[in-house]
Amino acid sequence: MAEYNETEFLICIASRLMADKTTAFIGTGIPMLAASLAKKMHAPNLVPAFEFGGVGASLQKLPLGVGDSRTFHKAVLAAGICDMMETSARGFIEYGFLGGAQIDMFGNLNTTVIGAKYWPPKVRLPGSGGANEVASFCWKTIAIMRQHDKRRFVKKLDFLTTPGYLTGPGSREAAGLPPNTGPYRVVSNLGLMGFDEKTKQMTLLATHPGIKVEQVLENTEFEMLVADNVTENKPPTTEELRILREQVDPDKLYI
Amino acid sequence: MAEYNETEFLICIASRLMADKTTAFIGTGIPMLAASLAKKMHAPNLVPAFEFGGVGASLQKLPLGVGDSRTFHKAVLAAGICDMMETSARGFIEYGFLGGAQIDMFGNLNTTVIGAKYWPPKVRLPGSGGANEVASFCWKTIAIMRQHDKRRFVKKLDFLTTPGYLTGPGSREAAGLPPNTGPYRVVSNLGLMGFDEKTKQMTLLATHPGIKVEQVLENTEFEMLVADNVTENKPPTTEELRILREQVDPDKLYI
Amino acid sequence: MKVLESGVAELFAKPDPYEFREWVHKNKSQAMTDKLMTEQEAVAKFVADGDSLGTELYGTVRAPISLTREIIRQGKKHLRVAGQGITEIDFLLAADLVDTLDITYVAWEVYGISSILRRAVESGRVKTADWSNGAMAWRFKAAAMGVPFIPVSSMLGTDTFKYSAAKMVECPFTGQKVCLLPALFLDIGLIHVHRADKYGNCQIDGISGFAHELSRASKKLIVSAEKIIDTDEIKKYPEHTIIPYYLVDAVVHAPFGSHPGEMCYLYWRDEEHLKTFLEESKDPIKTKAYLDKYVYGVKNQDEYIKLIGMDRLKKLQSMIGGR
Amino acid sequence: MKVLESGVAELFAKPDPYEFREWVHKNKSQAMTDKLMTEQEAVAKFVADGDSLGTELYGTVRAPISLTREIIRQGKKHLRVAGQGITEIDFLLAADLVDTLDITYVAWEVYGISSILRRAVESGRVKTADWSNGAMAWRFKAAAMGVPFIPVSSMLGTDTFKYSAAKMVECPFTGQKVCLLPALFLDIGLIHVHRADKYGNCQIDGISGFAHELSRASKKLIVSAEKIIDTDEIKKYPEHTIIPYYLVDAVVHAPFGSHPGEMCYLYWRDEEHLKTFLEESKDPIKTKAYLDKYVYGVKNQDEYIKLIGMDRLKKLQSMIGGR
Repeated sequence: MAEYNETEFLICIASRLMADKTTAFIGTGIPMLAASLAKKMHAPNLVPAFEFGGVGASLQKLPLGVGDSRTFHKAVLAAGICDMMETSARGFIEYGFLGGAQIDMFGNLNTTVIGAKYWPPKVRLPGSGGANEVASFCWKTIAIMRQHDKRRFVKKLDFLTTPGYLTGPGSREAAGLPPNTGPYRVVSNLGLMGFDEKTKQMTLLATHPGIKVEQVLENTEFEMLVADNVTENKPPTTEELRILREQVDPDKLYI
Repeated sequence: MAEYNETEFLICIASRLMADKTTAFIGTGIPMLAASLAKKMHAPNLVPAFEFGGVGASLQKLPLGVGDSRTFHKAVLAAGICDMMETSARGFIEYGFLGGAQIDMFGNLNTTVIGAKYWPPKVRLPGSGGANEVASFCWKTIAIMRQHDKRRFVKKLDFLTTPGYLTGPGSREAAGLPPNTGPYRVVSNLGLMGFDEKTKQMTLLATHPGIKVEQVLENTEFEMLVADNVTENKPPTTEELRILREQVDPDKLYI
Repeated sequence: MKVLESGVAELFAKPDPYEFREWVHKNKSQAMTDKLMTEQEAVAKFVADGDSLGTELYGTVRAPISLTREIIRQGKKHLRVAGQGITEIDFLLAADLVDTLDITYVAWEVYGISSILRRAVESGRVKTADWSNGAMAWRFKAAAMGVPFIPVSSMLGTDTFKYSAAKMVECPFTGQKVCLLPALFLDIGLIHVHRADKYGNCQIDGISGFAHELSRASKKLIVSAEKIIDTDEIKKYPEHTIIPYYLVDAVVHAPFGSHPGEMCYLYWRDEEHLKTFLEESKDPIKTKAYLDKYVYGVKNQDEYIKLIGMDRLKKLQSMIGGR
Repeated sequence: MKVLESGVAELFAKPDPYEFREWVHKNKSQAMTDKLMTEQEAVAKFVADGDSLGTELYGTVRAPISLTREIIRQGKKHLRVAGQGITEIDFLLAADLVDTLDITYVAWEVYGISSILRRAVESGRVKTADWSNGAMAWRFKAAAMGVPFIPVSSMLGTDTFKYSAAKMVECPFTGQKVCLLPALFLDIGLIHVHRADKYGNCQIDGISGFAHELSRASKKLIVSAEKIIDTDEIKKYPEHTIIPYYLVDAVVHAPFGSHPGEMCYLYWRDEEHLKTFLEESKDPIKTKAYLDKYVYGVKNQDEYIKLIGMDRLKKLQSMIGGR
């Protein structure tokens, strides 16, 4: 079996979550690599959408930002941010990818400030970016958390930047968000999580090779549910790694 | 003095109202001919704007509708209706031209129904079209009424399609319309009217050659004010008529 | 921010973006699939009796009239029509397929009022709600934005407002009175474009009217195109795509699809044909005869083109202005 | 339709379309006049201390950074900054010219958080209000539409809403809760484009970001352009004009005006330069040294180009992708 690093594995797991012939809002970093890998593996007709206007880019070369020229190279559309956000508001974007400094049991995310005070804050993070639109409008959102620990998988966010299931079942709808949307998966360096259909709580679905269920729970501050049948994620295949390294990111910008 | 018909005279009067280096919302018919004539006479840098997207067209050939290809021939912009209406909402369009089946003393217009009942109506007219945006947003609107009589210059409109000064001073602002806007001139086959600064009532400013003040008043159902110094409109000049007939509408589509 | 005034008209379509989202998600594919079909297939498959229907553009400009003729041939009825497409609306009213009309302006510009509209509305056959041109475009824009309404400062103080289904509120930020226009989500939209690929990616030359807005406000969308182009051409200039494939359900190749209207840079409008139609439209029997000849009497756009004759169409091509 | 909830942040700019209209009418000409000038003239004439300022686009893409450098050289201060132009915001914060920030996202995407932002905000020097990317674009869109607010279904249920200046109401048509975003009218907008004529008619290749919205939301607008073209070229393809002349106050010819950012189809971004800047930006003294060298140390864009060197710029040109 080929050796691989954590980032490569995260990319492969995220990539496998992307279905062919669907649209996905792609953010900078791992989602870009995952989308590019997916298009070259099982999902050649995946349609990447970038928030500043590109839809259906070839992803032959890896974009460095959500607005750069590679996000609309050989695309079918190069529009603007309003059109993209509104397209997602109208229900045309299936998947959305998110990240954050903190995530809670309902999949809510913090990318704004660390510490109890909003201003002046202890640590000022980037802000929402497009995450609110992605999380409000895409049908299924997938959060990617590179570091699974108690400071990041927290009981209470310092700031709720981006909506997951808010305070639990029915609360998205009560807040006015569109029905039948919300967090779908969380990928971390320890495992793959979903959300319980009834309680909307984060639920461990699969661990990475060599990782025990207990390890995931110990590194999570909130009470993580565990699926009846926790499986093990398959490690990257030789083919995935080859394409990732040779075609997706040959310049080693990310991996 | 050259002979001319009423339509030609109306066009000349409307044309003279158009200032050089300003923007004007141009509707089908007389405003198009007037704008075209103005560009060839005293206002070469008049910028015609058409509600479906064209701005700055050459008007070398006369458009037949507010969206046809002549409304954006050699134009600086060919956009869409929302951009145009919003441009006027933001205060970028100086003049607007309107017409109607009925007008009242405050310059309100009816182009919707004739008769007391909205539905089913005695006579169904075209509807507002873009007139509401023109009359709400342009700084100065000019109404063109081809037939000046008591059925058209009425005490009470059957339907208030398009706002003039509504019920008098301050009522536009009270209704929520932008300040410092409203009817500026009315051109009819009998004369040229403005609006009293204080009372916002329609006021006779000038009569056409051979028309007496009394004739205008007799053909107006409401009480028309009369300016202290009613002048006589100058008939079309030979040059105006030549350009109008030879260059503006050589195919005699309108005149 | 309470409602200060409400227009009295009925809302002929529900301004609910969430219902729209759910419908789109259930019924439309996100995949790029070949959607080329005949006008008969497109209309049979995607237009239903009772649909709310909108067309783009205005007057005789870039009119999806070949599709409209097919709707008439197939007798789709009880339509709730919105939009500003004068030629299409006049035709649908003439064929008595319309129940309700969100009207902004139906008339023939320089040629004056529509006799067909007068008969349809004055007889009480067709119910109306009145709006301005801007308002209708903004209602499509609200739908395109995925929101239930849009505020504007138009229609205030008028009977147009009163006989619309708009509402007036006080802006909670400025205290200004503003008019709220309900979003207009269409069941079916029709747009005629210059070029499309088989997936439905479309390009338009000249003014864009409200193609952006109407295409995004429609649950189902049929585009007809003067020319079908390769997707590589689309991908070369992705900034020229005004309607992306995922909005589109059917692509119909329709040369001269706007005749007797015009298509900028391609052909000028058929003045003679229009004048004849307008003259005949004054009389119900002659109107029927017009439809019999030019709509019911032909099977499709190909036959229509033959009926009009390539000589005449070539002349219209020669009359159109260049850039 | 009463207000159910209000964000606690201050509105750093007044969302009043009628004040905007009056200003525009009094201060801007509707005539096509030659507006070509140097960056020094444009900034001196049109940027004032205390202005609300917005820039387009995002990250390092089509960034009006040559104009931003000139603003820093002229020391325009107490700016109230909005928008998503990361390079420009980082530069202005580094030069300590910013009082308030309507923030959506300031970070260097793949390279992570901004040290300059952290120092500026954590020290309490710069006040913030938080919004999402969509919200900020929609706020410009509301301004562009000439309305005081726009409803959206984003930011609901979050602290982002709470620390914004948005409001939540119940939709009077559907009963849905919606978030109302106040329009953001800017005193001064900066946009870098591919081509402009001397009057200010502009064309952009590739994605349009929020150029349409920001240009229309700005009382004063400076555009910088890679290339100045003849008005005949504009008139040949009027559908490609994204910013018409009447919005524009100054046109500045600025080749490589987005460097170290990219310009699609013209030059790729300067990865090496950016990495160095980001490394240096971690330290206040080194940040100052960077500004000393690349901003204060050059008089204008010509000198900046010389400093960077044409060899390097030609290499960036060779690295950009085609169509």
